[in-house]
Parts: sequence; C-alpha cells; structure tokens
Amino acid sequence: MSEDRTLRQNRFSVLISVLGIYFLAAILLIVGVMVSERFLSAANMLSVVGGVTILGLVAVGAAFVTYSGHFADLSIPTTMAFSGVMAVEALQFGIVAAIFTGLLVGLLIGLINGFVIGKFRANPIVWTLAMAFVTRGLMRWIWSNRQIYPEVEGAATGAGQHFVNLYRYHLLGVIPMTVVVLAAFAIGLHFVMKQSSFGRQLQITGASFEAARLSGINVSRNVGLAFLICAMTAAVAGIFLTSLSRVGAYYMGEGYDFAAVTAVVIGGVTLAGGRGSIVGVIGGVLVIGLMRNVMTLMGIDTFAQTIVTGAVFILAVGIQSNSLRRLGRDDA
Amino acid sequence: MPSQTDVVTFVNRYRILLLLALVFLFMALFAPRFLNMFNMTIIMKSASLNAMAAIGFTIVLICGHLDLSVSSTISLGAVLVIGFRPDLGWSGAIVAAVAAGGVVGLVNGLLVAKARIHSFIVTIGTLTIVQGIIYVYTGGAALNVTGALDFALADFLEDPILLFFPPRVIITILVIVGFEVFFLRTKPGRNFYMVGGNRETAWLAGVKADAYVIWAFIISGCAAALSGALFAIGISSATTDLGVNSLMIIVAATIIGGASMNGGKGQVLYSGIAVLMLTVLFNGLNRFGVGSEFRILASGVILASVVLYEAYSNYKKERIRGQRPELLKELDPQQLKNVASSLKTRKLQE
Amino acid sequence: MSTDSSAVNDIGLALEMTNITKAFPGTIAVQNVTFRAYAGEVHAVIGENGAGKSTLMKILAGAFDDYEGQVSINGRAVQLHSPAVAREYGIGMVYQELSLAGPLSIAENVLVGRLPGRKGLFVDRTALIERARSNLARVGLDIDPRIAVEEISQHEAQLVEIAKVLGRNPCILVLDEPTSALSKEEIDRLFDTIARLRKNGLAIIYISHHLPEIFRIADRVTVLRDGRRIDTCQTSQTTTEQLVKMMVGKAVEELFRQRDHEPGEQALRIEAFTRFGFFHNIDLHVRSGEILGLYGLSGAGRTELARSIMGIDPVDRGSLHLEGRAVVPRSMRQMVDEGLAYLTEDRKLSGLALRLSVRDNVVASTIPSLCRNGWYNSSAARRITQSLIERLHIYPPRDSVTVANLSGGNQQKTLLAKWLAVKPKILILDEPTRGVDINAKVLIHRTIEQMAQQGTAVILVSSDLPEVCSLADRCAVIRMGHVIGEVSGAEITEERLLMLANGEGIEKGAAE
Amino acid sequence: MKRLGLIALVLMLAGGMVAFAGGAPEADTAVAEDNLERSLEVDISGLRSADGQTLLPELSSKQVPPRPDNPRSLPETDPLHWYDMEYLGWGVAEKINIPDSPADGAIGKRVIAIINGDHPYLTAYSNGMQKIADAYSMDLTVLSPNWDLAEQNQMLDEAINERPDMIILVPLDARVAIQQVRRVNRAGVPIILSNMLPEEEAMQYAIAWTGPDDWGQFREMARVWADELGRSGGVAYIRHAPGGSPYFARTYGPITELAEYAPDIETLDMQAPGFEAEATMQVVSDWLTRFGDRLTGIGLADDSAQAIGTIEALRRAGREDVLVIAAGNSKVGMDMVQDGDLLAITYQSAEADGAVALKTAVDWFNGLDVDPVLYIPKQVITQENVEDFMPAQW
Repeated sequence: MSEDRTLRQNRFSVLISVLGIYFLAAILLIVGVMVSERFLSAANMLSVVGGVTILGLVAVGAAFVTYSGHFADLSIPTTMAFSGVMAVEALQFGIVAAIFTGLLVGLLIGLINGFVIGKFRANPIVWTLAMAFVTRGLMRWIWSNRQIYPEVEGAATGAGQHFVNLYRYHLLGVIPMTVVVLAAFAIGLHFVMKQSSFGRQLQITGASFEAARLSGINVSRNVGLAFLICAMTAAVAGIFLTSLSRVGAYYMGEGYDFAAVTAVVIGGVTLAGGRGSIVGVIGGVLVIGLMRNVMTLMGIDTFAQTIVTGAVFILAVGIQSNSLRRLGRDDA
Repeated sequence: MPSQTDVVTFVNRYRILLLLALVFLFMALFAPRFLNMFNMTIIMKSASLNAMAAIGFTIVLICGHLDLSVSSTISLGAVLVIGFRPDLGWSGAIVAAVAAGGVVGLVNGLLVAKARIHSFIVTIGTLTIVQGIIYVYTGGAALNVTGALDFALADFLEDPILLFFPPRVIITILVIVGFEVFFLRTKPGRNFYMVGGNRETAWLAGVKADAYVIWAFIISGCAAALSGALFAIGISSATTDLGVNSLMIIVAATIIGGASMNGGKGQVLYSGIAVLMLTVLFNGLNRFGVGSEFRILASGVILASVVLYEAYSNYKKERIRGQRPELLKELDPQQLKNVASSLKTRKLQE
Repeated sequence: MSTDSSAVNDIGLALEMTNITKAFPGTIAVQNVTFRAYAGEVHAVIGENGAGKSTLMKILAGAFDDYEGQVSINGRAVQLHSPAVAREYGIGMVYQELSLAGPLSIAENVLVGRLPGRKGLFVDRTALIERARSNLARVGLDIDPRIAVEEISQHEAQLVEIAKVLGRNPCILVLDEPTSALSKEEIDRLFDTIARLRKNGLAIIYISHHLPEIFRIADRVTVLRDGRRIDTCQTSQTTTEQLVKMMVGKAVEELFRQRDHEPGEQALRIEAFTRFGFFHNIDLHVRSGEILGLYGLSGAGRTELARSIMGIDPVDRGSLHLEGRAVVPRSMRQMVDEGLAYLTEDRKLSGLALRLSVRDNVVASTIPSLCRNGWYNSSAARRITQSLIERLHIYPPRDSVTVANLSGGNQQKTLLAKWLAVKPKILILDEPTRGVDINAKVLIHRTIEQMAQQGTAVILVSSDLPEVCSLADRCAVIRMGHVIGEVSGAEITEERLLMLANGEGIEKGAAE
Repeated sequence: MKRLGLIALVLMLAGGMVAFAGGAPEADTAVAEDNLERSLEVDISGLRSADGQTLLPELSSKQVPPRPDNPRSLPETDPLHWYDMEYLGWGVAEKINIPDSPADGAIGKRVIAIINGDHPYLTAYSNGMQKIADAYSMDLTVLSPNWDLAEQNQMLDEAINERPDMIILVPLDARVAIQQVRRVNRAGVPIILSNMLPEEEAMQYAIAWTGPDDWGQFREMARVWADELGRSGGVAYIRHAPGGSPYFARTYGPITELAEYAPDIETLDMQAPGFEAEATMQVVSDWLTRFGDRLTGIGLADDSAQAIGTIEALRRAGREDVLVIAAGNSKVGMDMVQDGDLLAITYQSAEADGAVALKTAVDWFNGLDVDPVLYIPKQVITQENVEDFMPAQW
C-alpha cells in the first residue's frame, strides 16, 4: 500500500466527513437564490437559523451520544418536556431557581442513562426508550395531564415574564439570544469534543469500546458523561422551548429525538462512533433548516416536503458512508 | 430436584410466558369486569394489530437490523386496502396493500444489504417517506369504505366464531404460528438466525446473507401492511397515522419477548405474546379506570426492568467468563457458595 | 525459481492453481502464483504477514469473484466465484478468526448451510443433534451440542470451527493457524485427526507461523513473499533457517539476550494473588530492569492474571506491592497512573481502535498527561507519536494514517507505541509478537530489550517458547491457574519450560 | 416441547378462569319510581365554567341550505363544495336501530365517555362534563386513548362490554367513526357523538352530535378579519393535523367565506407543520421571505403553539402588521389577544363542549326530544371583549 494513497485517502475522507454536509448546504443556497431574490436577505437567513436553534441545541448534545458509539438517546423529548415543566414549577422561587431546576432534571436523567448504559452496557436505544416511557408516564401522572403556565406559576415572584422572555431576548436588538447560546454551546462543545481530555478519550471509546477500556480509559465514565451532556443540552433546549411556547407540558419536544439523530448523522457523525465533529453537526442542522426554507419558498407542500426530506437524508448518509467505506475506513 | 440455578434458567427461558401469566392472574383477581368472554375477545382483537406487525420487526432484529418503518407501513397497508377496495375488491385490495408493504420492505432491504447503509438510518428515512406518500395519496384525510356500505367482511372478521377468537385474531395467530414454525423448524428459517448471529459465517457457509436480510425486510413490510390492512377492514376505514403509536409498543414488546438488538436471538411467537401481555396489562388498567399515563408508566417500568435485568446478568456473566471449573473444586464448599460460578449455567439453545 | 519437481505424483493432484493474480485498489496481493496440492499430503503455506497467504486461501474459499488465473480441482477447471461454489467443489476452510454465530447452538453452527432435513423444508432436530455430536467427536470434543456458542470457551470454539468444516467431508481442507488457541493436548489430538485425514486421501493445506509445527506434520511447504511464490519443497529436505531465509528474503541476525546489567529494586510483587476459578495463590515478583517470562499454555490463566494485576478484573484474595508499597488494583486507570502498562493480546479486538489514526491510538493511554488544565495538547501528541513512529519504524511513517490500513506488523508496533508512550515503570506484554512478520518481531524484541536496559520491569506473557527463552531473565511457568515452577538464567530452555507447562518435573514445594 | 406445554397451560388457565367467572356482567336495572320527576327538577342554570361564563347557555342553531347534487364537483372556493362536511348530520333522513329512551330519569345513570386523547382542552372538556354528571348524580367515566386509534377501538369495545346506559364518543377520525358508532349501535347501547364531526353515515347510528360549529365560527371570524384587512391583501393558513374535520373547516371555512365576502383577498399558501412552535415559526418566516409585503394575514388552526411560533416569526421580521386569527381560546391565545398579537380567536368553551354532550344524554334519559345536531354557542374574541372570558379554561 503506497504512502501517497493513504495520505490522499485521509484528506478526502476528512473532506467528506466534515465538508460533505456544507457542500449540500451550498447546493441549497444556490437553489435558494434561484428560487427567491429575498432568499439571501439577512432576515431570511436569520429566520433559517432561528427556526433550528432549539434543534441545534439538542443536536450538539446528541452528537456526543452518537460519537460515543451509542446511536441515539430516545429520551430526549421527555427530558426536554420534564426540564421545562420543572422549570415552570420552580418559577415561584425565581427565575434562577427555575433554570437551575430545569438543568437539574437534565442532570438527573443524564446520570441515570449514563450509569445504566455506561456501567451495565444496556442497549442505548432500548434503555432510553424505556426511560422515555417512564418519565413521560411520571410527568403525566404528577401533573394530571395538565399544562402549566410560566406567567401563572411565576406571577408571585415576577419571574414568569422573565422566563417567557428567555427565548425572546435579542442581543444588540437583532441577534436572538438563543442563537448566541447555541453558538456558545457549539463552540464550547466543539472544544470539549476535540480538545479536552474527555473528548479525546470519548473518541477512542466510540471507535472501539474494548480498546479504550484496555487503554486504561474510564469508559463507563466517558459514556456516562456523553449521555449527561446530551441530557443537559436537551434540558437547555427544553427550557427554551417551554419559554417559547409559554406552557410547560408533557408533550413538549416530541419528535426531537429522530430530528436530532437526522441532524447529527447527516452532519457526518457516523453511527459506528468516534468520527465526526460539532462543526459537521451544525452543518447538518443548517441543512435541515435550509431545506425546509427552500422547499417552502418553492411552494412545495408539507407532505411532499416529508418525502423529499426522508430521501435526502438516506441519500446524503448513503453517499457519505459509502465513500468512507470505499476508503476502508468505516463500515456503518 | 430443582436447584436455584434451575429456577433461574426456567425463569429466563419462559420469562415472557410467566410475565403474561402473572399479569393475567393479577388482573383476573383484582380488575373489575376483566374476566369474561367479551373482554377476552377485546384483548385478543386489540393485540392482533401490533402482534402481527411485531413478526416483521422481530425477524429484522433477528437478522441484526432495525426496522423503524413498521409504523408507517402499517398505515400504508390500511390506507391502500381501503383505497383500492372500490377498484379491486377486497381480495385484490388486500393483495395490493401487502404487496405495497413488500415493496417498502424491498427498498429497505436493498438499501441496507446492497447499498450498505445502516438500517437505523434507512428506516428512519423510509418512515418519513412512506408517511409522506400516505399523506399525498389521501390528501391528509382518512379513507373509508364508500358507496354501498359493505360491512359484511368487517363484521365477519370482528365477531368471535370460536370461544373468544374472531377470524381476524385467528388469522393473526395462524400467521404468527406459521412464521414461528418456519423460523424455528425449517432450513431457510434457521438461516435467518444464522445471518443475524454471524453474517460472515452464514455467507461463508453459502447462505446468501444479503438475500435473507432483504427477505427479512420484505416479510416485515408485508406483515406490517397485512396487519394494518386487516385492522382497517375491521374498522371499515383507515387513518393516515394508524400505526404511529405502534412502533414504540412493538419495540418494547420485542425486547421484552427476548429478542436482542445484537441479532440472532428472539422468536416471533414470544414477541407476539409480549404484545398480548402488554395488551392484557393495558386492558386491566383500563378496568381500574386509571388514565393512559399509567399504561405508559407500566410498560416503561416493565421494559426498563427487563433491560436492566438483562444488562445486569450479562454484566455478571462477563465477570465469570472463562472460569476453570477444576480450579473451583480447590475451594472449600463454604467459599464456593460465595463465588459466582459458571459451572452450571450454560444455556441450552433449542 | 520454481522447483515444484518434488511432486508426489500427478495422479493425485487435488488442486491446481495456475498463475493466480489478485489486485486490490492500490496493491497487488497475489501475483502470478502457481500452487499445487495433492491428495494425501499436508501442504504447509508459510510467509510473513502480507505475503499473500490469506488472499490466496480466500480465493480458494470463493471469497472473491474477480481473481485472474485458473483453478482446477481434481483435474476439472472451476470458477470459484462464491463460497457456495467453493464448498460445492469440496473445499473446506477453517478460518483464523473464528466465524461462529454466538447466539446459536453448537449443533447449528457445526451444520450451518447443511442442516439435516425432513420432508424437504423442515429441520430434523434429532438428526441435527446426533450429527453434530458425531462431528464433534471427530475433533475429540465432548459437549452438549445444544449449548449456545457464546457460552463456550475459546478453545472449544476453535474445535467447533474445525468440526464444522470437517463435517462437510471436504476433499481439500485449509487450516489457517488452527492451533493458536489450543492447548498441547488439543493440538496433539488435532494433529492425530489431520494424520488420519491425510491417510484418507484429503489434501490438507496448513497455514502457520509456527515452524516447529510445520516440521511436525507437513509433507511439503510453500513459501510466499510479497504476493509471489518463492519456492515449494519437501519438509524433510529443508531446515528452519532455509525457510526463514526464504520468508524474509534476507538472513536475520540472531537475537541474543545481552544480560550485561544487573536488575534493580523489586518493582512489583504479588502474594497469594487469587481470583477464584481463574488463578489461585500466585506469588511473583519482578525487579526493575528485569524481564520476567510468564510462560503457559493458552487458558492456563496468564492473561487473566495480567488483567487482574492491571485492575481490569477483580481480585478475590492476595496482595500487590509496587516498590514495596501495598496497592489495591481497582481500575486500569489507577494502575496506569501507578506506572504500569499492559499490551493486550488481541490487537484487533481489544488493542487498537482500527478506524482511528495512528496518532489517536498511540496517545490513547496518555491523554490525561497530554492535557494542560484539561485541554489537549495536540502538538505534543504529534511530537510523541512521531518520535515513536521513528523509533519503531512504523510504516508509513505518518501519524494521520488510519490504523486499519496498516499491515499486521505495523499495527502491532502501533500498539506497542501506545504503551511506550506512557513511559511505564512496569510493562506487561501479552503475546507481543503473535501473528506478526519476522522483521516486526525482531524490532519488537529489540525494543523490549531496550526498555529493560533502561530500567523498566517487564513481564512477558507468551506461549512462544523461543521468544521467552531468548528474552527472559527469569521465567515462571503457569499451569491451570497455578505457578508451578520458576527457572532463571541458563536453565531457561525450551525443553524445561515445556515439561513444566505440561505438568512434568515439578519441583517439590513449588506447587500448592 | 415444554414451551408449547406451558403456553397451553397458560391458555387453559385463562380459559378456565373465564369459564368460572361466566359471561358478560349484568347491568343493574333497578330504578326508583320518582327518578324521572327528580331528574326533571334538577336546575343547572347556575353552573359556571372556569372562565366565569354560564356553563350551558342557549344553544345556537344553523341555517341549512339545500344540498347541491354533487358538492364535490364545485370549486374548492365555493362554500357548497364542503356541504357534506359543514352541514353534516342535518341531512340524515332516517336513524337506524336507535334504542328507545327508557324515559326514567337521568339520575344514577352510568355513562362512559371516550375522548380522543390527552390535551388540556379535553381536560377542561372532561371537567365540564363532570359538572353535569355531579348535578345529576350520574356515574361518569372518562377514558382517553391518548390519540391512539387502536386504543380507542379497544376502549369502545370495553365500554360496550360494560353495558352502560350511554356511551359518549369523541371520534379520533371522522371516517373511522362510522364503523365505531355502528358497532356500538349493533350492541344496542345508545351513543352520542361529541366535539369532532364524524362522517355523515355515522350519524344514522347515533342519537345526536354535539360540539362546536367549526365552520360557522370560522366564517364569523373571517368577516371580522376581512374588515380589519380592508378586504384586500394576501393571506396564508397554518392547518390543523390532517385527518380531522378542523383540518378542512379551519382552512376552507375562511377561504370560502372570504371568496364571497371579500373576493379581493388572495389565498397565498397553506401548510401543515403540526403543532410545534419552532416548525410553525419557520414556515411563517419562509412565507415572509417568499411573499414579502403581499402577506397581510395568517389564519391558524390552533391558538397556542402555532400562534406562538407565528407571532415570534412576525416579531423577528418586524411584521407586527400582519393580522393573525386563530381557533380556540387557550390561555396562551387569550393572552395574545389581550396583548394585541392576535387579532381574533374563536370562543369555544371546552367545558360547554363537554357539558352539552352529557346534557343531551340527560335530556334523552328524561324522555325529551333531542335535536340531531347541537352546536355550542360561537363567539369571536377580540381585544375588546377578551376580559369577559378570563381566566381561560385551559
């Protein structure tokens, strides 16, 4: 095997796994420009980004689960709902307490998931599904299927309005705070994934659990942390979603599990683990936003959009994994 | 003389049957208006939809893959059987609906086996695509039997003809038992397990692994479509999202029924019984008059317990893997009592 | 160059492969190889890793449909484009990597692809069990065939694999490193079986790295190198040195242990170390700068002992001292931080993350120390990797190459580099040269020497006798979970170790 | 074959227990003689819903035009195209197999209500129903299948099994309802449909249908909307979930009404992104990009998540001038009307919705005549009158 060939493969492979999704984004941009002259306007671009910030928050966390070689976390939607409801419930103690409580829920669910999957090696899909059932059932039981309102719960402390405004704050009057939070999370988690001790060890854990374990890496802790990060960003997203919707309810966040997987995988984090980046995931999220935007601008109805989205998903991931496989690098 | 390990093995082996018996017994004793013919019919009818669709999910899982598209394939079968009914008649419509399910399965299978895309991704994709196709076909509205009202077949399928078994339930049982016998007792059937147990081995032994994977998906598509179609005939109409709640129940039931996400394990009969067990549970809880949150909570707790139990026993098994029996004999009996041992727990595969 | 004049006779020609060429993208794995095997002979095929043995055999097994050249079996030209076809022609292949389906029963694994039928479609279960039982008896394995394969041990699985292939009554049997997981008794039994099969007129192709085995059972031997056939000759008319020379292409400098330095302080001592059912009452110590051989047959408890020392598996009783300090091994991380390193035996399953780069693998155990305030220092990682690549001659010498794309020897060197990177005080090596080519082996041995010289305490777990004999200062022999003897210095000879390992000549008081 | 033996054992056990326990349970039929009189004397005019409105006000009725020969052949913008949906239930000439009223009073009757899912609206709906049940000391069970059709069918069968005096059903789907209602009807249990409109055919098996006049209230609101829009401009619609009657009523109600009342208003687009704020926000943002200033109004099928997403998108684009109407009066929607974010919403009292269904059953038990279709009152809530409807029911 010649040296040149391996080298070239690596470059090409990196190109595919990181930039592949931005290539798709570029195509969408071109189509968008052809469809509407207002497509490239700042307002439209901001709305594309604004429409996927919550998804983006969920996806950057979910990426860690996929990156660790554990497919997906199906308890994301209930984590979002639970943290939102708990935050609203805690508004009577003030806005800080509310946010803290919401994050605590994420911490708790993440810890349980992380412990069971990291320590006892339960299948992640099935376990998180069970977790979703249990938490959803609990939530509905505790709140008797009602939804609760931040403006009511937080009326006494005046925190309700603050909570509702969480999603609506704009930085310098133009940039939504959610986008800033997403950017902060993305940059932070990018460094965590690529530059931290944990992230580097997680990469090996994801690529080969056994090899990582026998390299002295604390694999249980790493996998646990991956689920914890996922649950934490889901909690943050849940608080924002609740703030946006102005209600806390058990059904919030439905569909975000598969949507997050879509964004993560289309963004180049392979299901086999240990490959991909937050940069790619953000690309995946943007592509999903752009795709919806362009299709609506083209006047394609919701149903046809579903079909196109599904097809693009399979196609994009297929091309990506196929090119990796052809280079002898991946098989997933 | 049954020892402790015998009991453990027995429980492990017949877990799902014992669970069903337990739940049934509990409900029979405590749930009001539970134990009567009519209610048994209801339970059997309710279990049919997911039990038949679980065949496909189970066999795909046995082959080492996932088929998340079952839920929209159930809806597809339902929508098409009602949609084709005016043009093709019932038999033609059923054939067409099942064939359409088969086509979905074929596409899944080809993408997984030939294009080598992970089944998790492929079937999330086809899940949405098929749902989109259904919406486009129906315009978003449900379909029903039109023109001269023909409820004859529906009434036939839904009314018990034997004890508490209506024909639709009997068909479901026959299909499940048929597939169970096929997968457990026939040569091609065993090959599905072999493909899931070790794809390479199967391939090297001349078993066309790809073909079996594709067939597994086709069976899955057909079973899901057939169960959707029969259900739709029974209610003389079809909604666009008929199967939307089925996926999670099927996944839970299949796992509770003993199938493994790693492939090579599981039985369609046990998956069916697990669906029945969950249905008995739901029915019983309804008899108590509690809200639907308890159904979710109860199934979640059962699923979580099963997953935890399996993960924990694997964890323990891993710790004694490779133990030397002759070394253990060195220990005095008092010590041996406290040592986890691999001596007697070898599981027979039937 | 080809001197295939030593043919037994042309009448018994079972297999003829003529001018076989198989190219992969970027490389030619097999080039113009002609190969003959006769009924009633054991024909060994040897060569370094990457010499083309596996590819040639895979072609024979029907794994590729795009090879060039002709294959004829029993005088009939055939196209081996699928495993099914190859099987049809009576080719039976026992793979090195076990290819069994874990969740299924032994019986079904043994009879995969030819389950006994009843009324056409249905499986006859009584016949299935019976046939499996008789097939297993042929390899001397007495086990209930209904047990799931995932429940049995590795050497049992190896025998099941052989039983599976033998059960098909092949006319050409290919064995690829069949003895690597077997104990001596099992090897003997296997060789008896092979001898019987030869007598029955099978052509047996035997692939191995283990030259003594080849001299023991093979009639002829074919040497491959760089995808070409170098020579085929009668085993009785050749020597180990000649074969090695042909495999390597150049004479290898003999390796002599330079015992010119005195070992230092006691680095590691274990007392009454016990994990119930795996090893009992082990007392060992190793001093810095010393190489302690730990010899034993597979399954004797060597690997388990090493894993418990490293904190991977629990210990039930006994104590462990590092430089005189009592330490309780709780996790591997802890022991790595204490200065221990453990090179695992199966590089593909538990050693390397194959889909990652050389650099990512090399620094895998070092990540925490490469981090400043929790942040990873990638330039340091690159520097360390680059220096280790140079030191171990890993080829290609680039730290961004994916490990899966390396040859076996270079993969093993990468694995060693990972543990050199932690700068261990105590280095435990578990089969450090299994399945690697001679050049890599020499380099790895030399590196182990160096480490010892620099004061590292080395525990060398190996079933490769010449390796242990040439490297170890002292050697403990482990058998069935007990250390049954310890020899040092000039006493370390292959004969002595073998006798100990097989339970002969145990000194009084050494055991129990 | 230990396994098959075990299965057989379990089945035998089940069968034995069933045989032991016997057939279907008997309904308790003993009724006091003065029950009817006492039932007729119950006064419920004082009951109030949580928003302070009278729980059961005077019900409104509807002008029913003659049915055209083939409504579906008319253009979609013609109100009569939707005739079969809008005037559903009025044209049923003949009811089939409806049981006779016992006419022995509502007090003590057992009623099982099967709603379609868990939703705050339906929680309020159940509350309203319970208030009537309490007033008449009825034994009311409300079951929710949580949007699962298979589950709803199971519950219907279970309800039949219990032989209650009445079943009230909120269908999950209009067309599926036909067979559902027919099956209850065949079993001889009286049934009243509620809230969601079924297909016409279902009506012949049911005593009555009660619920909101979705078409009517959207027509009313569309006129208020058109006036505010100056009877010109372009509008777009976010639709309800596909399948139910609101999917059509809340989109084609205003479209057909505007086609007559303000033909200059152009329908630009319609999408069904579901009930998710973020998805709705993106659709609306995309519209603003695509149509720019041509978009002057948006009609929503829901006044909570959809409304929030829409308003958020408009605010971000600085397009607060776009006039938005929505269905329902959730707390979220009412707050937004109060803040001026929403131009108008429909007043659809969830509690009245539930109460009317059971009150109709009461009337039937009391032997009174019952109309085949009963609408709860419709009103349009705007900033001016929103105070009257506070606090919201859900």
